[in-house]
Amino acid sequence: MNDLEAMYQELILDHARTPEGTGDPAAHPFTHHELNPSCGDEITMGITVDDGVISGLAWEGQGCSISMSSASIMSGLLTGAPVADAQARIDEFREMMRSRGAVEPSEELGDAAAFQNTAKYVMRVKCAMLAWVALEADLKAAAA
Amino acid sequence: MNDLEAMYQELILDHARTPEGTGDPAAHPFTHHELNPSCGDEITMGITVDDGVISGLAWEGQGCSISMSSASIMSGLLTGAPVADAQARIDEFREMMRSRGAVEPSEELGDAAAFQNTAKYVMRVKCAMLAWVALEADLKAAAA
Amino acid sequence: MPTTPGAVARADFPYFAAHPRSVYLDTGATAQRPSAVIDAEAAFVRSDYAAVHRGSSMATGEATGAYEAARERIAGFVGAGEREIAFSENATDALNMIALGMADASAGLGGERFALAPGDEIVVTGAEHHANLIPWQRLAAKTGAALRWAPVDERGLWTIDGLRAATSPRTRVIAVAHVSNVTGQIAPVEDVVQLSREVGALTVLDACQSAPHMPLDLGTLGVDFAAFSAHKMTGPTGIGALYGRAELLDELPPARTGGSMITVVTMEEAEFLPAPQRFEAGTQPVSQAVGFGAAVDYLSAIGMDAIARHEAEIAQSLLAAVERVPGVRAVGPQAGEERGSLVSFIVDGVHAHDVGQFLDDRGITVRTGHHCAQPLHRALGTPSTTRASAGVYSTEDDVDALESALREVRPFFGADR
Amino acid sequence: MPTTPGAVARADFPYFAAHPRSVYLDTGATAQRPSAVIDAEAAFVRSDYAAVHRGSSMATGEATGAYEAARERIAGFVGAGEREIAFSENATDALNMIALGMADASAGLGGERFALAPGDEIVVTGAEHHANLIPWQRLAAKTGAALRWAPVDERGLWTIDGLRAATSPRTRVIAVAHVSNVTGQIAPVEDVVQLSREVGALTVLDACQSAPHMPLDLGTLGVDFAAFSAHKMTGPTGIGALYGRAELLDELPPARTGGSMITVVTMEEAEFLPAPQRFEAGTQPVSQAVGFGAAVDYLSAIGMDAIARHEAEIAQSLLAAVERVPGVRAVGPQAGEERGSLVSFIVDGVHAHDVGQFLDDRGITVRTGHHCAQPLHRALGTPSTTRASAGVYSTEDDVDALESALREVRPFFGADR
Ligand SMILES: Cc1ncc(COP(=O)(O)O)c(C=O)c1O
Ligand SMILES: Cc1ncc(COP(=O)(O)O)c(C=O)c1O
Repeated sequence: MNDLEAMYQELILDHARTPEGTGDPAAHPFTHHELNPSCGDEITMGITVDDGVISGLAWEGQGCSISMSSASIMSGLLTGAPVADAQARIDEFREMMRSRGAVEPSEELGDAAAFQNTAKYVMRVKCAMLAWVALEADLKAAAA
Repeated sequence: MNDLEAMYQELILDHARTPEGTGDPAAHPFTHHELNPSCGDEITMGITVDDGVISGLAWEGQGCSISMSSASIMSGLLTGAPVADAQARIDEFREMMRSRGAVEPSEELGDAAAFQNTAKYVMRVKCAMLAWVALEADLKAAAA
Repeated sequence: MPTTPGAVARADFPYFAAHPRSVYLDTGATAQRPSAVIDAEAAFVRSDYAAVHRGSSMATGEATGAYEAARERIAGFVGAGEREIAFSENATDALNMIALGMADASAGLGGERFALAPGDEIVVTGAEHHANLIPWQRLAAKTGAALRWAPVDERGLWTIDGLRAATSPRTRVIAVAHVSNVTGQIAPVEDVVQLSREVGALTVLDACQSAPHMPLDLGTLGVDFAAFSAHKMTGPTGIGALYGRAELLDELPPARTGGSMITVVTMEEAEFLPAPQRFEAGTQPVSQAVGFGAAVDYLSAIGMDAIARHEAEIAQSLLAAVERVPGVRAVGPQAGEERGSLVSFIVDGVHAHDVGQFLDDRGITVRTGHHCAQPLHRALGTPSTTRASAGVYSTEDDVDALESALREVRPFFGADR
Repeated sequence: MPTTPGAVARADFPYFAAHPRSVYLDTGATAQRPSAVIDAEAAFVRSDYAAVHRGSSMATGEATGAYEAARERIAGFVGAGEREIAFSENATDALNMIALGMADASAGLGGERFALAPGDEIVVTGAEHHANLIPWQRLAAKTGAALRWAPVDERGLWTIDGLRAATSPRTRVIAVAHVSNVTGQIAPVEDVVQLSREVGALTVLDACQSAPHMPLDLGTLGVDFAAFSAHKMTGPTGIGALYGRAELLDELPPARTGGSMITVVTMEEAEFLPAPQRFEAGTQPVSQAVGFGAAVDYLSAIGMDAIARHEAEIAQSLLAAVERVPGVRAVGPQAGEERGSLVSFIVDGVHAHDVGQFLDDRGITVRTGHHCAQPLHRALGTPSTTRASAGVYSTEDDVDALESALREVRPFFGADR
């Protein structure tokens, strides 16, 4: 398996083709739109927070397989998660993505660990981060 | 005699120290102000033209020894000259100055031939040309 | 023996020595530089470098000579007088100089003939690069002028009729790209100039994608202003050129002010030199000009006619290759029609970013995204395309490599199922 | 062993290998470049060159990385955050970006906090370089603001009291050179910043003559904006830097618009990226950034403290040498007082151009003229001066050579009779 195949694992391509968590973000109280101006990828992430837990999440967006699969995998991982845990996962994911693949993901990252290989492609880090950055903005708004 | 001494011949330095033709340009009907913005040298050249002859000339200005001596030598050469001859001298002087010293001056240029050595110093060509350009502008105005 | 385009030229570029298997199809974004350019600049810096147009030393004289000689050759290369070429940071900067100069004129800061008023119109096309669009939007916003444009069809093409329909007697500027950096469409410049003259507008030509690839004679074309960038012409980054007809360039207010462009300065006000110096405020891109001069020498030695012929062939090959691949469709002119040396395409079911990544893995450098032309992509119905663009060093082997890699893309991403 | 300033550093510069006897005292105009800079740029161009911040290829990724790494090091060099440094064509361009951005703000194009209105005031000094004067004149003309200034005395010096007297509660900008390029006067930046804060004005620092010669910590100094040029810092031409405090830089309207600086563009309008990208329209000076980064690495390896100490000594030597020569008088601070690493002087009875020519013949490169500071020269009562300016490679031998040649000048021109 070369770098390219590692990046585009079947897991990632499957999520890109049939993403999870899509829906109407506007149905949730906190929504955030995030755009990657260099490629035009965009996402709108909506969440509901109840008792410190992300009780609902829906997103819509368009973009490359990395940004879409990342949104999908993140949805599965963090829907239902306590806010504090979600923030910790976002932090860990960011750290891994910025490490050019050097930082090993912990078990907590689940399938999102698959993006470790994407981290080697600096121009694609933003793609993988798109949904996570949008979620982080929602969490901030929810905490305010 | 090295290049520097050739450029700053005694003739040139003498003219720079005690220039000829200075006076009040405004006493003449045609005046032109010429400035070399890169060094601040400037000259105002006034002339009277009677019957196609430069019957009067006076200039004032400040600048380096090259620009001042050139104005002085030109005054001596062209005061009293027919307009057509003056223009021919200006053309010849310009050609010599642009030639980097390659074009030999004719006898007609008189003492102005001394600037042949200045032509080797591209940054000083504008200094030597200053008065001649001003006179040319006057001649143009007089012809109009 | 003079260099010929293609494989022979390729040997002149150290980039390909460092990456022998590289299939570089991104010249539309930026070109590689031949040794002649890199060495000319380095040699100048090593032994002849000094300030330009300042002071009187011999070193300054020599450096100024080198700088002005470069200007002269670049001017000759595009059919301009040397006083008609001002150096800029890049083509974007040159286009901004025009629009910002007109804004200054409109604010009463000189150059009255360039002043716009509410009700005046600026006309562009729907295919413009952002560099030939946003500066005009800003000019319109500052002056109250209106921005109009020729629409593009589903292949991204505009027509002279569409352009004409966008104009009126109030049109003051018509600004178009000579060659679109996305569709490769070649503008009918003569018709555009004629249209401008009919309505009394200025013609601004964005020559970024033509100057590197075809013989260009701006004087004969009769455009009023033009812009191009050295880095797309096998020259250095950090330098471009503004062309303006001499009488216009002397009157356009300089947006950028400072040293080396003035005659008399008091604490209250400043007077400016004529063109081109009035547009070159501050220390000039001196060694870049030397490199730029070497680049046009390099291209001229090969011959722009030969380069244009070569690249026209490559462009048709690229188009044919792309269209042979199932599920891939090109935008822009059809096969056999005139086009610039680039092809942009859409791969059904695969995002352009993923296409680019796959090709990159195969050693093929292309450009993906909106190519600084978002409105055009909106008209094409896709946020991004993949663009393969050729240069003097491109070969049919590059085209073949692209085609075979492209055939693998949809299967790899499962888009063919 | 690390390089030390002076003769050891001189060996790093190919220019001095090509001209072993050259006495280069024109670093204030532009510096020579060490091999480390020339080679870093050439190596990058030979094998790593690609478009930056565009597309997704590996090559683009690497080139973007090199470009951004350069920015980071340059930011660190001047005590700035990396988002606080935008690349420009030169310092002049950077100063214009500020003034033009404020003009755009005043025209209602965003960044309201930067909008000026009639009655507002902009304050400079009578010693400014044209680059830090004319852009403010133009801004005043566009907005109806008034330009005020601290006057200079017969040595060309201004005082903080004079600056204070020029300010009022309507002062919106105070723009001064950190080190005068003619007198060598060092501005009391802390006092200027305090004055700005008292009246609620922005402080703009022209750091062209300080950044290359002394440790600079813009963050600690507390200025709002600053500008400097690579080519005076042993880096390439064609690139400079705009510094702005992060929150200001994100809000200042970008005067130059085009590609690589936008988020969403429609035919009608455009939204811009945050700083620094918003100021870098079009293809960036990529290889120049790599060279600029190598230049600050070069200076840092020697150490700015060591460079400042060395150049302060050279400056005092230059001053003493010049003043020992009969009929020659220096402008600017007196002996023993703090000054930048340059000395400008007047030779009685000999025009500066002739002085420069004579020195040039002796292999000594100095700068003659008004040094882009006409108002200052008017105050000095002379249209031009001769300036000897030092750099990291300057030596006491250079000073000695200048002194002995200078002694010959008045006799040669007969000015001593
Ligand atoms: C004090 C000062 N400000 C501004 C400038 C302008 O710098 P540049 O010409 O690199 O834009 C210079 C140098 O010429 C300078 O010395
Ligand atoms: C058609 C067109 N116009 C303008 C530009 C801008 O050129 P630059 O980025 O060199 O300023 C480009 C290239 O990006 C282009 O292709």
